[in-house]
Amino acid sequence: METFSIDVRAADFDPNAEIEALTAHNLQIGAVASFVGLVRADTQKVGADETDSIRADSVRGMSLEHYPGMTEKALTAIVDEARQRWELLGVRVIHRIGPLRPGERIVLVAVASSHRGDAFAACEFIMDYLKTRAPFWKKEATAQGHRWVDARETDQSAAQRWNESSKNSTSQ
Amino acid sequence: METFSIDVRAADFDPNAEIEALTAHNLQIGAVASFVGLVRADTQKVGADETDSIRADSVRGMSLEHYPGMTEKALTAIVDEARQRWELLGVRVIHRIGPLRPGERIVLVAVASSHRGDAFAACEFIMDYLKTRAPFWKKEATAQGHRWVDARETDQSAAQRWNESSKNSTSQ
Amino acid sequence: MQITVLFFAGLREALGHTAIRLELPPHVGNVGALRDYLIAQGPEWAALGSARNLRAAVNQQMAGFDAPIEADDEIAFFPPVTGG
Amino acid sequence: MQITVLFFAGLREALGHTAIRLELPPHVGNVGALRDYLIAQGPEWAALGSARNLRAAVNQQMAGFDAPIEADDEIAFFPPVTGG
Repeated sequence: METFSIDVRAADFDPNAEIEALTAHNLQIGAVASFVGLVRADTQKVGADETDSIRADSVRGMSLEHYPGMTEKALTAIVDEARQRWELLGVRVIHRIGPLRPGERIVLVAVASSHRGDAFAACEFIMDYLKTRAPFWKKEATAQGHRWVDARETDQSAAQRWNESSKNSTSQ
Repeated sequence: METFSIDVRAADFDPNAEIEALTAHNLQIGAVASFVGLVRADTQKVGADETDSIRADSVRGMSLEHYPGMTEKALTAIVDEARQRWELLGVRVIHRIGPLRPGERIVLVAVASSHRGDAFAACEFIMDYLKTRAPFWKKEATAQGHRWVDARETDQSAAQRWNESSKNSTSQ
Repeated sequence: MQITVLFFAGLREALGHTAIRLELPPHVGNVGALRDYLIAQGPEWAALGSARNLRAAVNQQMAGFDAPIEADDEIAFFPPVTGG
Repeated sequence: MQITVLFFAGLREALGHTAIRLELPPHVGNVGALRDYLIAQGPEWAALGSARNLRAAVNQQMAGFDAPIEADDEIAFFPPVTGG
Protein backbone atom coordinates (compact mmCIF):
# COMPACT_ATOMS: atom_id res chain seq x y z
CA MET A 1 0.00 0.00 0.00
CA GLU A 2 1.35 3.41 -0.93
CA THR A 3 1.03 6.02 1.76
CA PHE A 4 1.60 9.71 1.35
CA SER A 5 0.80 11.75 4.42
CA ILE A 6 1.75 14.86 6.33
CA ASP A 7 1.27 15.82 9.96
CA VAL A 8 1.73 19.15 11.75
CA ARG A 9 1.69 18.74 15.50
CA ALA A 10 3.25 19.57 18.85
CA ALA A 11 4.03 15.98 19.82
CA ASP A 12 7.36 14.32 19.15
CA PHE A 13 7.57 11.46 16.66
CA ASP A 14 9.29 8.09 16.46
CA PRO A 15 11.25 7.95 13.18
CA ASN A 16 11.39 4.14 13.25
CA ALA A 17 7.67 3.70 13.67
CA GLU A 18 6.99 6.20 10.89
CA ILE A 19 9.40 4.49 8.51
CA GLU A 20 8.09 1.04 9.33
CA ALA A 21 4.51 2.16 8.69
CA LEU A 22 5.70 3.53 5.36
CA THR A 23 7.38 0.31 4.25
CA ALA A 24 5.03 -2.26 5.75
CA HIS A 25 3.54 -4.76 3.30
CA ASN A 26 5.20 -3.23 0.25
CA LEU A 27 7.97 -5.49 -0.98
CA GLN A 28 8.67 -3.24 -3.95
CA ILE A 29 10.35 -0.75 -1.63
CA GLY A 30 14.12 -1.06 -1.79
CA ALA A 31 15.15 2.34 -0.49
CA VAL A 32 14.10 4.67 2.30
CA ALA A 33 15.81 8.04 2.54
CA SER A 34 14.95 10.07 5.58
CA PHE A 35 15.85 13.34 7.19
CA VAL A 36 15.46 14.44 10.78
CA GLY A 37 16.01 18.09 11.73
CA LEU A 38 17.02 18.87 15.32
CA VAL A 39 17.13 22.04 17.40
CA ARG A 40 20.77 23.08 17.62
CA ALA A 41 22.04 24.79 20.76
CA ASP A 42 24.13 27.19 18.76
CA THR A 43 25.48 27.83 15.31
CA GLN A 44 28.80 29.37 16.30
CA LYS A 45 31.61 28.58 18.71
CA VAL A 46 33.26 31.08 21.07
CA GLY A 47 36.51 31.26 19.15
CA ALA A 48 38.38 29.45 16.48
CA ASP A 49 39.36 26.70 18.86
CA GLU A 50 37.75 23.31 18.83
CA THR A 51 36.38 23.29 22.33
CA ASP A 52 32.76 22.53 22.92
CA SER A 53 32.13 25.71 24.85
CA ILE A 54 29.25 27.61 23.34
CA ARG A 55 28.41 31.28 23.15
CA ALA A 56 26.72 33.13 25.96
CA ASP A 57 23.80 33.84 23.64
CA SER A 58 23.40 30.21 22.69
CA VAL A 59 19.92 28.96 22.07
CA ARG A 60 18.11 27.73 25.16
CA GLY A 61 14.94 26.85 23.37
CA MET A 62 12.81 27.58 20.40
CA SER A 63 9.18 28.09 19.55
CA LEU A 64 7.63 27.30 16.19
CA GLU A 65 4.70 29.34 14.90
CA HIS A 66 2.80 28.36 11.79
CA TYR A 67 -0.18 29.30 9.64
CA PRO A 68 -2.82 26.65 10.34
CA GLY A 69 -4.56 25.56 7.18
CA MET A 70 -1.97 26.94 4.83
CA THR A 71 0.76 24.79 6.37
CA GLU A 72 -1.05 21.58 5.52
CA LYS A 73 -1.87 22.81 2.01
CA ALA A 74 1.73 23.82 1.39
CA LEU A 75 3.17 20.52 2.61
CA THR A 76 0.67 18.50 0.60
CA ALA A 77 1.50 20.49 -2.53
CA ILE A 78 5.23 19.90 -1.99
CA VAL A 79 4.71 16.14 -1.61
CA ASP A 80 2.49 16.10 -4.71
CA GLU A 81 5.18 17.86 -6.72
CA ALA A 82 7.78 15.35 -5.53
CA ARG A 83 5.51 12.51 -6.67
CA GLN A 84 5.30 14.07 -10.12
CA ARG A 85 9.07 14.36 -10.37
CA TRP A 86 10.12 10.94 -9.04
CA GLU A 87 8.83 7.37 -8.75
CA LEU A 88 7.83 7.20 -5.10
CA LEU A 89 6.11 4.48 -3.09
CA GLY A 90 5.51 6.46 0.10
CA VAL A 91 6.19 9.78 1.79
CA ARG A 92 5.77 10.83 5.40
CA VAL A 93 6.30 14.42 6.54
CA ILE A 94 5.95 15.48 10.17
CA HIS A 95 6.65 19.01 11.37
CA ARG A 96 6.38 20.00 15.00
CA ILE A 97 5.06 23.32 16.29
CA GLY A 98 5.19 25.05 19.66
CA PRO A 99 8.06 25.10 22.16
CA LEU A 100 11.10 22.87 21.59
CA ARG A 101 14.35 22.41 23.51
CA PRO A 102 17.87 21.99 22.07
CA GLY A 103 18.39 18.47 20.80
CA GLU A 104 14.69 17.90 20.16
CA ARG A 105 13.42 16.72 16.79
CA ILE A 106 11.70 19.38 14.65
CA VAL A 107 10.96 17.71 11.35
CA LEU A 108 10.89 14.31 9.67
CA VAL A 109 10.84 13.65 5.95
CA ALA A 110 10.87 9.97 4.99
CA VAL A 111 10.64 8.83 1.37
CA ALA A 112 10.25 5.25 0.15
CA SER A 113 11.01 4.15 -3.39
CA SER A 114 12.22 1.16 -5.34
CA HIS A 115 15.60 2.81 -5.96
CA ARG A 116 17.77 5.04 -3.86
CA GLY A 117 18.24 7.78 -6.45
CA ASP A 118 14.58 8.71 -6.38
CA ALA A 119 14.36 8.41 -2.59
CA PHE A 120 17.38 10.65 -1.97
CA ALA A 121 16.38 13.30 -4.51
CA ALA A 122 12.76 13.50 -3.35
CA CYS A 123 13.75 13.65 0.33
CA GLU A 124 16.14 16.54 -0.25
CA PHE A 125 13.68 18.27 -2.59
CA ILE A 126 10.90 18.11 0.01
CA MET A 127 13.20 19.54 2.69
CA ASP A 128 14.40 22.34 0.41
CA TYR A 129 10.85 23.29 -0.56
CA LEU A 130 9.56 22.96 3.00
CA LYS A 131 12.28 25.37 4.14
CA THR A 132 11.21 28.02 1.65
CA ARG A 133 7.49 27.43 1.04
CA ALA A 134 5.87 26.06 4.17
CA PRO A 135 4.64 28.78 6.56
CA PHE A 136 6.63 28.06 9.72
CA TRP A 137 8.57 30.64 11.72
CA LYS A 138 11.16 29.96 14.40
CA LYS A 139 11.68 32.14 17.45
CA GLU A 140 14.76 31.41 19.54
CA ALA A 141 15.09 31.93 23.27
CA THR A 142 18.54 33.02 24.45
CA ALA A 143 19.93 34.51 27.65
CA GLN A 144 19.48 37.93 26.00
CA GLY A 145 15.82 37.33 25.23
CA HIS A 146 13.85 36.17 22.24
CA ARG A 147 14.65 36.66 18.56
CA TRP A 148 12.96 35.63 15.35
CA VAL A 149 15.25 33.53 13.19
CA ASP A 150 16.25 35.15 9.90
CA ALA A 151 15.67 33.30 6.66
CA ARG A 152 18.90 32.08 5.07
CA GLU A 153 19.94 32.88 1.55
CA THR A 154 21.40 29.38 1.23
CA ASP A 155 17.92 27.92 1.71
CA GLN A 156 16.65 29.99 -1.20
CA SER A 157 19.44 28.82 -3.48
CA ALA A 158 18.99 25.20 -2.35
CA ALA A 159 15.33 25.36 -3.41
CA GLN A 160 16.17 27.23 -6.60
CA ARG A 161 18.42 24.52 -8.00
CA TRP A 162 15.47 22.13 -8.40
CA ASN A 163 14.13 24.43 -11.09
CA GLU A 164 17.43 24.49 -12.93
CA SER A 165 18.43 20.85 -12.87
CA SER A 166 14.84 19.61 -13.00
CA LYS A 167 14.91 15.91 -13.84
CA ASN A 168 18.62 15.68 -14.56
CA SER A 169 19.41 14.59 -11.04
CA THR A 170 17.28 11.47 -11.39
CA SER A 171 20.12 9.26 -12.45
CA GLN A 172 18.23 6.10 -11.60
CA MET B 1 31.18 13.59 20.94
CA GLU B 2 31.74 12.86 17.27
CA THR B 3 31.34 9.25 16.27
CA PHE B 4 32.32 7.72 12.99
CA SER B 5 31.90 3.98 12.85
CA ILE B 6 31.12 1.10 10.55
CA ASP B 7 29.81 -2.37 11.24
CA VAL B 8 29.53 -5.44 9.00
CA ARG B 9 27.38 -8.11 10.54
CA ALA B 10 24.61 -10.65 10.10
CA ALA B 11 22.30 -9.18 12.76
CA ASP B 12 19.56 -6.69 11.99
CA PHE B 13 19.87 -3.12 13.28
CA ASP B 14 17.55 -0.56 14.87
CA PRO B 15 17.80 2.67 12.84
CA ASN B 16 16.45 4.77 15.73
CA ALA B 17 18.93 3.47 18.24
CA GLU B 18 21.78 4.05 15.79
CA ILE B 19 20.69 7.60 15.03
CA GLU B 20 20.15 8.44 18.67
CA ALA B 21 23.60 7.15 19.56
CA LEU B 22 24.98 9.35 16.79
CA THR B 23 23.27 12.52 18.00
CA ALA B 24 23.43 12.01 21.76
CA HIS B 25 25.11 14.80 23.69
CA ASN B 26 26.01 16.84 20.65
CA LEU B 27 23.82 19.93 20.47
CA GLN B 28 25.65 21.20 17.39
CA ILE B 29 23.88 18.59 15.28
CA GLY B 30 20.96 20.10 13.40
CA ALA B 31 20.53 17.56 10.62
CA VAL B 32 20.54 13.79 10.30
CA ALA B 33 20.17 12.29 6.85
CA SER B 34 19.82 8.55 6.73
CA PHE B 35 19.29 5.80 4.25
CA VAL B 36 17.97 2.29 4.75
CA GLY B 37 18.19 -0.26 1.96
CA LEU B 38 15.70 -3.13 1.93
CA VAL B 39 15.48 -6.45 0.11
CA ARG B 40 12.89 -6.02 -2.63
CA ALA B 41 10.74 -8.98 -3.64
CA ASP B 42 10.96 -8.05 -7.27
CA THR B 43 11.84 -5.25 -9.59
CA GLN B 44 9.23 -5.93 -12.26
CA LYS B 45 5.52 -6.54 -12.34
CA VAL B 46 3.79 -9.23 -14.40
CA GLY B 47 2.31 -6.89 -16.94
CA ALA B 48 1.69 -3.23 -17.46
CA ASP B 49 -1.23 -3.29 -15.08
CA GLU B 50 -1.02 -1.88 -11.60
CA THR B 51 -1.84 -5.02 -9.68
CA ASP B 52 0.45 -6.18 -6.95
CA SER B 53 0.95 -9.60 -8.43
CA ILE B 54 4.62 -10.37 -8.81
CA ARG B 55 6.57 -12.47 -11.24
CA ALA B 56 6.97 -16.19 -10.85
CA ASP B 57 10.71 -15.69 -10.61
CA SER B 58 10.37 -13.04 -7.94
CA VAL B 59 13.01 -12.96 -5.25
CA ARG B 60 12.31 -15.27 -2.32
CA GLY B 61 15.44 -14.37 -0.49
CA MET B 62 18.96 -13.19 -0.83
CA SER B 63 22.39 -13.97 0.48
CA LEU B 64 25.17 -11.43 0.87
CA GLU B 65 28.79 -12.51 0.49
CA HIS B 66 31.65 -10.17 1.31
CA TYR B 67 35.44 -10.00 1.54
CA PRO B 68 36.24 -9.93 5.25
CA GLY B 69 38.96 -7.45 6.04
CA MET B 70 38.71 -5.55 2.79
CA THR B 71 35.06 -4.71 3.45
CA GLU B 72 35.89 -2.87 6.65
CA LYS B 73 38.85 -1.08 5.03
CA ALA B 74 36.75 0.00 2.07
CA LEU B 75 33.88 1.32 4.21
CA THR B 76 36.27 3.17 6.50
CA ALA B 77 37.99 4.76 3.51
CA ILE B 78 34.64 5.87 2.09
CA VAL B 79 33.63 7.48 5.38
CA ASP B 80 37.02 9.18 5.64
CA GLU B 81 36.63 10.62 2.17
CA ALA B 82 33.16 11.93 3.05
CA ARG B 83 34.62 13.63 6.13
CA GLN B 84 37.18 15.36 3.94
CA ARG B 85 34.51 16.62 1.57
CA TRP B 86 31.88 17.82 4.05
CA GLU B 87 31.57 19.13 7.60
CA LEU B 88 30.28 16.09 9.44
CA LEU B 89 29.60 15.46 13.13
CA GLY B 90 28.95 11.73 12.95
CA VAL B 91 28.56 8.82 10.55
CA ARG B 92 27.23 5.33 11.14
CA VAL B 93 27.35 2.65 8.44
CA ILE B 94 25.96 -0.84 8.99
CA HIS B 95 25.90 -3.49 6.27
CA ARG B 96 24.45 -6.91 6.82
CA ILE B 97 25.81 -10.17 5.41
CA GLY B 98 24.43 -13.67 5.09
CA PRO B 99 20.85 -14.71 4.25
CA LEU B 100 18.10 -12.06 4.11
CA ARG B 101 14.39 -12.25 3.30
CA PRO B 102 12.33 -9.79 1.23
CA GLY B 103 11.49 -6.70 3.26
CA GLU B 104 14.51 -7.07 5.52
CA ARG B 105 16.98 -4.24 6.05
CA ILE B 106 20.32 -4.61 4.26
CA VAL B 107 22.18 -1.38 4.89
CA LEU B 108 22.06 1.76 7.01
CA VAL B 109 23.94 4.98 6.35
CA ALA B 110 23.26 7.76 8.87
CA VAL B 111 25.07 11.10 8.71
CA ALA B 112 24.90 13.89 11.30
CA SER B 113 25.91 17.46 10.58
CA SER B 114 25.09 21.02 11.59
CA HIS B 115 23.35 21.66 8.27
CA ARG B 116 21.23 19.51 6.03
CA GLY B 117 23.18 20.16 2.84
CA ASP B 118 26.27 18.42 4.17
CA ALA B 119 24.24 15.59 5.72
CA PHE B 120 22.30 14.85 2.52
CA ALA B 121 25.32 15.03 0.23
CA ALA B 122 27.53 12.87 2.45
CA CYS B 123 24.79 10.25 2.95
CA GLU B 124 24.20 9.87 -0.77
CA PHE B 125 27.94 9.95 -1.51
CA ILE B 126 28.59 7.14 0.98
CA MET B 127 25.80 5.02 -0.53
CA ASP B 128 27.04 5.63 -4.08
CA TYR B 129 30.61 4.72 -3.17
CA LEU B 130 29.53 1.74 -1.06
CA LYS B 131 27.59 0.41 -4.06
CA THR B 132 30.64 0.53 -6.32
CA ARG B 133 33.65 0.13 -3.99
CA ALA B 134 32.73 -2.05 -1.04
CA PRO B 135 33.23 -5.79 -1.70
CA PHE B 136 29.74 -7.19 -1.24
CA TRP B 137 27.97 -9.52 -3.65
CA LYS B 138 24.28 -10.39 -3.68
CA LYS B 139 22.90 -13.77 -4.66
CA GLU B 140 19.16 -14.01 -5.13
CA ALA B 141 17.03 -17.07 -4.51
CA THR B 142 14.07 -17.50 -6.86
CA ALA B 143 11.73 -20.35 -7.72
CA GLN B 144 14.06 -21.07 -10.66
CA GLY B 145 17.13 -21.30 -8.46
CA HIS B 146 19.92 -18.99 -7.43
CA ARG B 147 21.46 -16.16 -9.44
CA TRP B 148 24.20 -13.65 -8.74
CA VAL B 149 22.94 -10.10 -9.06
CA ASP B 150 24.48 -8.12 -11.91
CA ALA B 151 26.14 -4.79 -11.20
CA ARG B 152 24.12 -1.86 -12.56
CA GLU B 153 25.52 0.76 -14.87
CA THR B 154 23.45 3.40 -13.08
CA ASP B 155 25.40 2.71 -9.89
CA GLN B 156 28.64 3.41 -11.72
CA SER B 157 27.38 6.69 -13.09
CA ALA B 158 25.94 7.66 -9.69
CA ALA B 159 29.38 7.22 -8.14
CA GLN B 160 31.09 8.92 -11.05
CA ARG B 161 29.27 12.22 -10.66
CA TRP B 162 31.00 12.89 -7.31
CA ASN B 163 34.25 13.28 -9.21
CA GLU B 164 32.73 15.72 -11.64
CA SER B 165 30.73 18.00 -9.37
CA SER B 166 33.19 17.68 -6.49
CA LYS B 167 32.37 20.34 -3.92
CA ASN B 168 29.82 22.20 -6.04
CA SER B 169 26.92 20.36 -4.51
CA THR B 170 27.73 21.64 -1.05
CA SER B 171 25.51 24.65 -1.28
CA GLN B 172 25.46 25.12 2.47
CA MET C 1 -15.87 44.24 -0.04
CA GLN C 2 -14.99 42.36 3.14
CA ILE C 3 -11.72 40.52 3.51
CA THR C 4 -9.71 38.96 6.32
CA VAL C 5 -6.06 39.87 6.82
CA LEU C 6 -3.72 37.73 8.93
CA PHE C 7 -0.25 38.51 10.26
CA PHE C 8 2.41 36.10 11.46
CA ALA C 9 5.65 35.87 13.42
CA GLY C 10 7.68 39.05 13.94
CA LEU C 11 5.25 41.10 11.86
CA ARG C 12 2.34 39.96 14.01
CA GLU C 13 4.22 41.00 17.15
CA ALA C 14 5.22 44.37 15.69
CA LEU C 15 1.65 45.18 14.61
CA GLY C 16 -0.05 43.73 17.65
CA HIS C 17 -2.65 42.03 15.46
CA THR C 18 -3.19 38.39 14.64
CA ALA C 19 -6.08 39.01 12.27
CA ILE C 20 -8.34 41.83 11.17
CA ARG C 21 -11.60 41.92 9.28
CA LEU C 22 -11.62 44.77 6.78
CA GLU C 23 -14.02 46.59 4.45
CA LEU C 24 -11.85 47.26 1.42
CA PRO C 25 -12.33 50.34 -0.82
CA PRO C 26 -12.90 49.42 -4.50
CA HIS C 27 -9.56 50.85 -5.64
CA VAL C 28 -7.58 48.37 -3.53
CA GLY C 29 -7.42 45.54 -6.05
CA ASN C 30 -4.31 43.53 -5.23
CA VAL C 31 -1.99 42.47 -2.43
CA GLY C 32 0.49 45.31 -2.91
CA ALA C 33 -2.30 47.89 -2.90
CA LEU C 34 -3.68 46.35 0.30
CA ARG C 35 -0.30 46.72 1.98
CA ASP C 36 -0.07 50.38 0.87
CA TYR C 37 -3.63 51.02 2.01
CA LEU C 38 -2.90 49.63 5.48
CA ILE C 39 0.35 51.62 5.81
CA ALA C 40 -1.62 54.77 4.94
CA GLN C 41 -3.99 54.14 7.85
CA GLY C 42 -1.46 55.47 10.35
CA PRO C 43 1.91 54.94 12.08
CA GLU C 44 0.69 51.82 13.89
CA TRP C 45 0.98 50.07 10.50
CA ALA C 46 4.56 51.19 9.84
CA ALA C 47 5.96 47.67 10.40
CA LEU C 48 4.26 46.61 7.15
CA GLY C 49 6.34 49.15 5.28
CA SER C 50 9.64 48.53 7.02
CA ALA C 51 9.49 44.73 6.91
CA ARG C 52 12.37 43.26 4.96
CA ASN C 53 11.29 40.77 2.29
CA LEU C 54 7.63 40.89 3.24
CA ARG C 55 5.79 37.81 1.92
CA ALA C 56 2.11 37.29 1.30
CA ALA C 57 -0.47 34.58 0.73
CA VAL C 58 -3.94 34.73 -0.78
CA ASN C 59 -6.35 32.08 0.43
CA GLN C 60 -3.48 30.10 1.95
CA GLN C 61 -1.38 30.04 -1.22
CA MET C 62 1.90 31.96 -1.56
CA ALA C 63 1.18 35.02 -3.73
CA GLY C 64 3.03 37.95 -5.25
CA PHE C 65 2.07 41.57 -4.60
CA ASP C 66 0.33 41.69 -7.96
CA ALA C 67 -2.10 38.92 -6.95
CA PRO C 68 -5.71 40.16 -7.19
CA ILE C 69 -8.00 40.31 -4.15
CA GLU C 70 -11.64 39.30 -4.24
CA ALA C 71 -14.46 39.49 -1.71
CA ASP C 72 -14.09 37.17 1.30
CA ASP C 73 -10.46 36.44 0.48
CA GLU C 74 -8.08 35.53 3.27
CA ILE C 75 -4.89 37.56 2.82
CA ALA C 76 -1.80 36.96 4.98
CA PHE C 77 1.39 38.96 5.44
CA PHE C 78 4.49 37.46 7.05
CA PRO C 79 8.30 37.41 7.02
CA PRO C 80 10.21 34.80 4.96
CA VAL C 81 9.51 31.36 6.38
CA THR C 82 12.08 29.64 8.62
CA GLY C 83 10.74 26.17 9.34
CA GLY C 84 12.40 22.81 8.92
CA MET D 1 57.68 -15.70 -4.50
CA GLN D 2 54.67 -16.85 -2.52
CA ILE D 3 51.33 -15.06 -2.78
CA THR D 4 47.73 -15.74 -1.78
CA VAL D 5 44.93 -15.45 -4.31
CA LEU D 6 41.28 -15.17 -3.28
CA PHE D 7 38.11 -15.52 -5.37
CA PHE D 8 34.62 -14.28 -4.57
CA ALA D 9 30.98 -14.64 -5.54
CA GLY D 10 30.15 -16.11 -8.96
CA LEU D 11 33.81 -16.40 -9.86
CA ARG D 12 34.52 -18.36 -6.68
CA GLU D 13 31.69 -20.76 -7.53
CA ALA D 14 32.81 -21.15 -11.16
CA LEU D 15 36.40 -21.91 -10.18
CA GLY D 16 35.58 -24.01 -7.14
CA HIS D 17 38.26 -22.22 -5.12
CA THR D 18 37.93 -19.76 -2.26
CA ALA D 19 41.68 -19.19 -1.90
CA ILE D 20 44.93 -20.62 -3.20
CA ARG D 21 48.53 -20.25 -2.08
CA LEU D 22 50.82 -19.87 -5.08
CA GLU D 23 54.55 -19.85 -5.92
CA LEU D 24 54.75 -17.17 -8.58
CA PRO D 25 57.34 -17.25 -11.42
CA PRO D 26 59.49 -14.09 -11.55
CA HIS D 27 58.00 -12.90 -14.85
CA VAL D 28 54.51 -12.56 -13.36
CA GLY D 29 54.84 -9.01 -12.05
CA ASN D 30 51.36 -7.55 -11.94
CA VAL D 31 47.69 -8.40 -11.51
CA GLY D 32 46.95 -8.77 -15.21
CA ALA D 33 49.93 -11.09 -15.67
CA LEU D 34 48.75 -13.16 -12.71
CA ARG D 35 45.32 -13.58 -14.31
CA ASP D 36 46.94 -14.63 -17.62
CA TYR D 37 49.27 -17.01 -15.79
CA LEU D 38 46.37 -18.72 -14.01
CA ILE D 39 44.32 -19.01 -17.22
CA ALA D 40 47.33 -20.68 -18.87
CA GLN D 41 47.34 -23.36 -16.16
CA GLY D 42 44.44 -25.20 -17.77
CA PRO D 43 40.74 -25.19 -18.66
CA GLU D 44 39.70 -25.29 -15.01
CA TRP D 45 40.74 -21.59 -14.88
CA ALA D 46 38.71 -20.56 -17.92
CA ALA D 47 36.20 -18.64 -15.79
CA LEU D 48 38.94 -16.08 -15.07
CA GLY D 49 39.18 -15.36 -18.77
CA SER D 50 35.48 -15.31 -19.54
CA ALA D 51 34.44 -13.19 -16.56
CA ARG D 52 32.80 -9.94 -17.64
CA ASN D 53 34.31 -6.87 -15.98
CA LEU D 54 36.66 -8.84 -13.76
CA ARG D 55 37.79 -6.75 -10.79
CA ALA D 56 40.82 -7.16 -8.56
CA ALA D 57 42.25 -6.07 -5.24
CA VAL D 58 45.81 -6.10 -3.93
CA ASN D 59 46.14 -6.37 -0.16
CA GLN D 60 42.46 -5.53 0.27
CA GLN D 61 42.55 -2.39 -1.85
CA MET D 62 40.84 -2.11 -5.23
CA ALA D 63 43.56 -2.33 -7.89
CA GLY D 64 43.91 -2.14 -11.65
CA PHE D 65 45.45 -4.92 -13.72
CA ASP D 66 48.69 -2.94 -13.92
CA ALA D 67 49.11 -3.00 -10.12
CA PRO D 68 52.43 -4.65 -9.18
CA ILE D 69 52.57 -7.82 -7.09
CA GLU D 70 55.10 -8.38 -4.33
CA ALA D 71 55.95 -11.34 -2.14
CA ASP D 72 53.29 -12.28 0.41
CA ASP D 73 50.70 -10.09 -1.26
CA GLU D 74 47.03 -10.98 -0.99
CA ILE D 75 45.47 -10.74 -4.45
CA ALA D 76 41.74 -11.08 -4.99
CA PHE D 77 39.64 -11.50 -8.15
CA PHE D 78 35.88 -10.92 -8.17
CA PRO D 79 32.94 -9.67 -10.22
CA PRO D 80 31.77 -6.04 -9.91
CA VAL D 81 30.41 -5.49 -6.42
CA THR D 82 26.65 -5.46 -5.79
CA GLY D 83 26.18 -4.53 -2.14
CA GLY D 84 24.04 -1.82 -0.62
